[in-house]
Amino acid sequence: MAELTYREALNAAMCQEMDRDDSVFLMGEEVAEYDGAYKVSRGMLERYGDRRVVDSPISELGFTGLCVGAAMAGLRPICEFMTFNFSILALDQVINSAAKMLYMTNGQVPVPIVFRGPTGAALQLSAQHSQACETYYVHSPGVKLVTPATPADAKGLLAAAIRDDDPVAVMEGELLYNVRGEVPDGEHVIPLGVADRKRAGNDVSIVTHGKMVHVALQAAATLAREEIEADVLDLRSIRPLDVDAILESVARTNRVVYLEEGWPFAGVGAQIVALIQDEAFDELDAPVVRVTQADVPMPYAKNLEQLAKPSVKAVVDACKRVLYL
Amino acid sequence: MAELTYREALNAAMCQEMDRDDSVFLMGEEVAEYDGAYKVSRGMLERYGDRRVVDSPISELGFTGLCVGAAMAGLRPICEFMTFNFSILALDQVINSAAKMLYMTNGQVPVPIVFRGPTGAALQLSAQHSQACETYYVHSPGVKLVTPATPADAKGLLAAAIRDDDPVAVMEGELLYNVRGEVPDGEHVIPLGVADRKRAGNDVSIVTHGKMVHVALQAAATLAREEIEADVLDLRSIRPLDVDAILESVARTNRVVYLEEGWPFAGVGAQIVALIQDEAFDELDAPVVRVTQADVPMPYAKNLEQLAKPSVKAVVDACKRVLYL
Amino acid sequence: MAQGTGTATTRMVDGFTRDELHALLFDMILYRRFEEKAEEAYAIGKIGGFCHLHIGQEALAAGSIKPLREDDLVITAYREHTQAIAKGISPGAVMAELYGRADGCSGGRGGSMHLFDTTVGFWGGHGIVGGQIPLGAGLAWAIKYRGGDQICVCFMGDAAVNQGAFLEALNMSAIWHLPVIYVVENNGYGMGTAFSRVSATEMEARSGACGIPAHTVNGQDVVATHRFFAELAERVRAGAGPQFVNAVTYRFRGHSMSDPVSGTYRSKEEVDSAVEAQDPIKILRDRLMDTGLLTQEELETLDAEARAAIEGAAEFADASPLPDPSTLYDHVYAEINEHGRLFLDGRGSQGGSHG
Amino acid sequence: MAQGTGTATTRMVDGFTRDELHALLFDMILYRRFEEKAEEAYAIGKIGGFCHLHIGQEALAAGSIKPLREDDLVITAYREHTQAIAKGISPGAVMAELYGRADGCSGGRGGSMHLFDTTVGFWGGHGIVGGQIPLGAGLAWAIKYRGGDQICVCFMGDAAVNQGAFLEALNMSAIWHLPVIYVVENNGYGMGTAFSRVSATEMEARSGACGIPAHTVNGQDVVATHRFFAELAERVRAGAGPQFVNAVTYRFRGHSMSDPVSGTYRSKEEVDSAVEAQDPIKILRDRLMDTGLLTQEELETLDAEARAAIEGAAEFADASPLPDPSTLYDHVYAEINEHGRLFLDGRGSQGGSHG
Ligand SMILES: Cc1ncc(C[n+]2csc(CCOP(=O)(O)OP(=O)(O)O)c2C)c(N)n1
Ligand SMILES: Cc1ncc(C[n+]2csc(CCOP(=O)(O)OP(=O)(O)O)c2C)c(N)n1
Ligand SMILES: [Mg+2]
Ligand SMILES: [Mg+2]
Repeated sequence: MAELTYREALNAAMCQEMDRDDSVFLMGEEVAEYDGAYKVSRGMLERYGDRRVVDSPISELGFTGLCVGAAMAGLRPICEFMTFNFSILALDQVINSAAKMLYMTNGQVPVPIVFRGPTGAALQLSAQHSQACETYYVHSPGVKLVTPATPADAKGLLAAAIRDDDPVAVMEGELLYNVRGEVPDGEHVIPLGVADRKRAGNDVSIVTHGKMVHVALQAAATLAREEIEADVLDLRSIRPLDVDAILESVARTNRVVYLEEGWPFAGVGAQIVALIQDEAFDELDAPVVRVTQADVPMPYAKNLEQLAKPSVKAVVDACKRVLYL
Repeated sequence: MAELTYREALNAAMCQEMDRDDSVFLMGEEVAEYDGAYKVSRGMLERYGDRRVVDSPISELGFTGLCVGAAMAGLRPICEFMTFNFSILALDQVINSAAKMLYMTNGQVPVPIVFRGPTGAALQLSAQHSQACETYYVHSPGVKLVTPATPADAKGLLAAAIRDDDPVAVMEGELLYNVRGEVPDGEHVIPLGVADRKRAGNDVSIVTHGKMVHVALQAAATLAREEIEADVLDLRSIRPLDVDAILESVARTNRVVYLEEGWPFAGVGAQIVALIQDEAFDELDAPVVRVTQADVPMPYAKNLEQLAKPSVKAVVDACKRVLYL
Repeated sequence: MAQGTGTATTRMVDGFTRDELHALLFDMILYRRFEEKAEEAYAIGKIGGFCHLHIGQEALAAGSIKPLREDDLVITAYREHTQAIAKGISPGAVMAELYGRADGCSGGRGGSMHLFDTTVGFWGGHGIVGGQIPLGAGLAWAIKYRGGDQICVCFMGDAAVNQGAFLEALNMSAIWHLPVIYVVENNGYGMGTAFSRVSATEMEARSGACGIPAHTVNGQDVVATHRFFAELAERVRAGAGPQFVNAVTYRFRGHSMSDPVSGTYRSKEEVDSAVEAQDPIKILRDRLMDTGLLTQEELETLDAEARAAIEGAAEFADASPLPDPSTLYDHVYAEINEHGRLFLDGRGSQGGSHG
Repeated sequence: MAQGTGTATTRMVDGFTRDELHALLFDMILYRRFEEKAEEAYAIGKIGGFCHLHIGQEALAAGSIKPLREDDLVITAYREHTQAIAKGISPGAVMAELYGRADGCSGGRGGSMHLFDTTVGFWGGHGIVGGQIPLGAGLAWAIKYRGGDQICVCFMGDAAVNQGAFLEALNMSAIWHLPVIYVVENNGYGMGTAFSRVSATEMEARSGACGIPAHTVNGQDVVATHRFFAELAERVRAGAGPQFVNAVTYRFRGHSMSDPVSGTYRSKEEVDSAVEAQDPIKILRDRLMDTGLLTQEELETLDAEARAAIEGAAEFADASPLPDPSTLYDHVYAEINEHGRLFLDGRGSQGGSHG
């Protein structure tokens, strides 16, 4: 075990996979000469050369389609979006090419591609740069989605995503890149579809994903001071979805809060709520409550931005609400 | 009242609004010389000339952005997508420009634009041409969405959408264009945000939208033969959402099926379920069950396509499931 | 290939032998008969959905694809039946796909717009106008990445050059010097819209912004087209970098089955005169007959063979079963996931199920 | 405007009077002082998020925007502080926006990348590279639709020309002959990527595919730039149709506040020599001093005035309150809806609430 930043862990995962498989390459804006807009690919150009670490023009639709085409031909591209905000320009190639290709071709053409980069808000980046993009990737069958919250998960899930034969979106967080944590040395791969209980408790379940895991843990710590023990379940993988882990937690606590940084309308949380009420209807002692970004475009002003983001307090309040406290 | 097709009703709404307001114009692929790919704009070029009825190149991102820009400047464009499938190419302009503009400008720049065209599957058009796009439009605040199911609603909702000062997506159905129905003569405008009970019943609520209204009505007819009376609530407007109407129906029947033609994961239905379980938790005698497209890209083969689409039988079965029959 | 005619026994036209010319004529007739059969099958409901015929444009399928190697890659849009056959998919597998049958080249899942057989280098069949252009760049990228000597030919319609994907893909192809030929099948119309109404320049000017050489070829002359592509393919194979070909052609039928042949956007006269003067099959036939390289009898034999092959294809399609309903969830995902649920529809395959 | 110098009292440079030249110099100094102040305020946390400075490129803001009419429209990307000021937004309202305050020109909601004041014809401030290009075409469309005689000037960075939106918008502008000038602020780099590394051709070649005339202007020479745009604006106003301007310039600072001025992608020598030889303020200052049109004392007065104005702007921003938290849900939607719920977050404004 070494202590790494989340950024270093992502870098380690890419290097781990590029070392073992020549068909893996990295393409995106600023990934090579500049070492990545957020320095995630630091040193990779030097290590792998410009055949495998490639600066693209600002042409999201084009380089995404190019990467999808390369994946169709059997390469394993890591397609970096400087942030997923910009990938909305590329969504046609994600949905209409990557997601549907295997099916349309009756299994002839797998698309082993990884889309990665930060999703969601950082600090005061305003409406066009602060959007959580999970829903756009998870709505269509054919794409998988993981959202690592810790350095160890970042390494293990990104490695698994690169090895997976399907398109996998790996959504990171700009505000996570500097987070430090223990990361297993050597080969580290976490299978997709396995949630992780980041904290154990039997009073209420906080189910969440991505950088909100940290907000959930803070809320749990606050609640613990009032002797409320929260189970914090980090889904890690949104599709495939670890339904068993969700149901297990619900069965123990009978009360659930879903926390996510994105918008509520048809968000990931809506899907999880629909699933829980369907499959654990009789286990629920209270409605599942969602804590999300305010249903507004992200404002720039610091005070408004803070109001718009899901807060520790909102999570604590939601937990109390489902506990009828 | 005259009997019109859904297609004619849309045409009537556009003409009604273009007659009263010179700032309304229609742009899209094939809308002018060709009278519309589905002949929705038949005769409009002749009637309004090529200043107001404009054939665009196949440049979805570009002409959508152009229409958004024109709307920023105060015009009221009707931006037709030949089908909403192709609008995925334009989503950046929908979400990052149209939806967020008013907010980013602190209310200075409204974007009174209408996006319209068919959504969802027709017959055997295969994966890339058979996608229900509601989720992509409704996830982000700043856009409104209506889904007329009948000719009368088509006229009234499209007219309201054109008059609305916000971006409104009007999602139609290729398989609806030939549907006939009574349409009020003269000025006809249906306010956004008002659901319509298309059939009354007290045993189970089938909540739905768009072309699935017709499937719901068929299911209700089938159920009626077994003396089960279904309430069929057509949301008509997905955002704004007529929450009162939903809750009223739930309070009467205590059992709900959500029917939609799109995919389940983070679909509109997921949102409605989350809302119902939150606001009518104690009214529910059974979990809300969703009936959706199979969670697969739409296959071409007739038999597979039929299997993939939500069927009358699936709705009937779902109703029985929530009735514990 | 050198131009010129040989002696009586080895008589050649523009460097092609009699057998080669007969083969090209046969190919085009085969494509024509295929499309006519598809038209017929559509009319009686055996084929559904959108169906875009290539009638009038057959010289391009033969002339641009036949010169390629089997391991070269072709990717295209949705008007691709004859291109698929030209690259080596059997007419039966194509017809079965149009019929939505299990033996179709895409297992009945893709239909007319999504024909695939990667074992013969045919990479679809794409329905989003312009969507295949970056994909084609990606296929070429993979060739170069692996140091292969194949090339990729990426077709598109004239209307596709107004999509942003065109600029983005061509620019990247140029900066990375990819082994790809972009071919515009310039039939003058995107659905009901004449190219000149929606494009600010001539087609030849379109690739210049990306520094890609433009070529124009008469797409109704299969001999000229074949010679041109044979030479260009070898140049690209040798490292010439991306190329752009404006292949001028004409569509004899409507855009799709629901579209009238002529009407609001082009006159009956225009179509009639093209059918009269621009039919690629007639052009080659007349030329061969005029130069004594084809007899009426030979022509009839070729046509009979083509008809028989297409009848066989239709029978094959008819005999093929519908896809097995139990396969509905197959091939959504390539990988089993034992841990989490991939399908969230509460029916069909659940939990660990997979494609 | 005619070139040449006049007599001692009416001395002109390239057709500009002494007062006009002083005004241009003042504008550029004002912009420079504004950006320096923003830099300072960012360092102490008064400004957050991304902040892209225009230092080095000021001649373009003055030279291309000052010749416009107030009712002409300007739309641009995210490096737009000085452009906003040039078009008529007060430095105070811009600074307050950067501070995220209620008196900012976008009410504190937009921040550095989203400055707006449509009353003076400034239409933002857009953060998606290339996103403003179709919007600019749309503004021009609206002018033409209404038969107005305004024009739209749409700025973009050099990297934006590789976005598909560029092709799509330029092509439409040409076919519909829109009154728009597209201006590339060609500072040679998109973030850390030199234009030549990601673009297959020179900038001048980019608009040709859409049949739009290309012009190149030295964007460090405010006099030349001003003269050029004054003339071009009138031509477009008179119906010349869309134009494309490659304005060559250089960015003296890093891409944004977190980016070093030089480093991996450009050398310190390159930057130093540009700052030395290409500073638009120095260029004009030296020229005026050399021709006797500016004294050291006058220069100091201009600078003092600019500094005072910017200090005033910063004070205004400092004094402005944060946006009222109760306005969080305002302006998401323009229209009240009495019937249905617009916000689905279970908090804040519910039901009939609106923006
Ligand atoms: C992105 C997108 N927009 C619109 C359509 C609908 N559409 C299908 S084909 C077509 C015309 C294309 O014309 P062209 O590229 O010239 O090819 P041709 O049909 O002439 O072979 C259109 C508009 C589509 N499939 N995809
Ligand atoms: C679609 C999109 N992709 C990427 C980014 C991130 N980004 C912001 S600015 C920039 C560089 C743009 O360079 P250029 O257009 O030359 O403008 P300059 O910064 O030099 O003024 C990039 C890559 C973005 N904002 N939008
Ligand atoms: Mg065409
Ligand atoms: Mg630049």
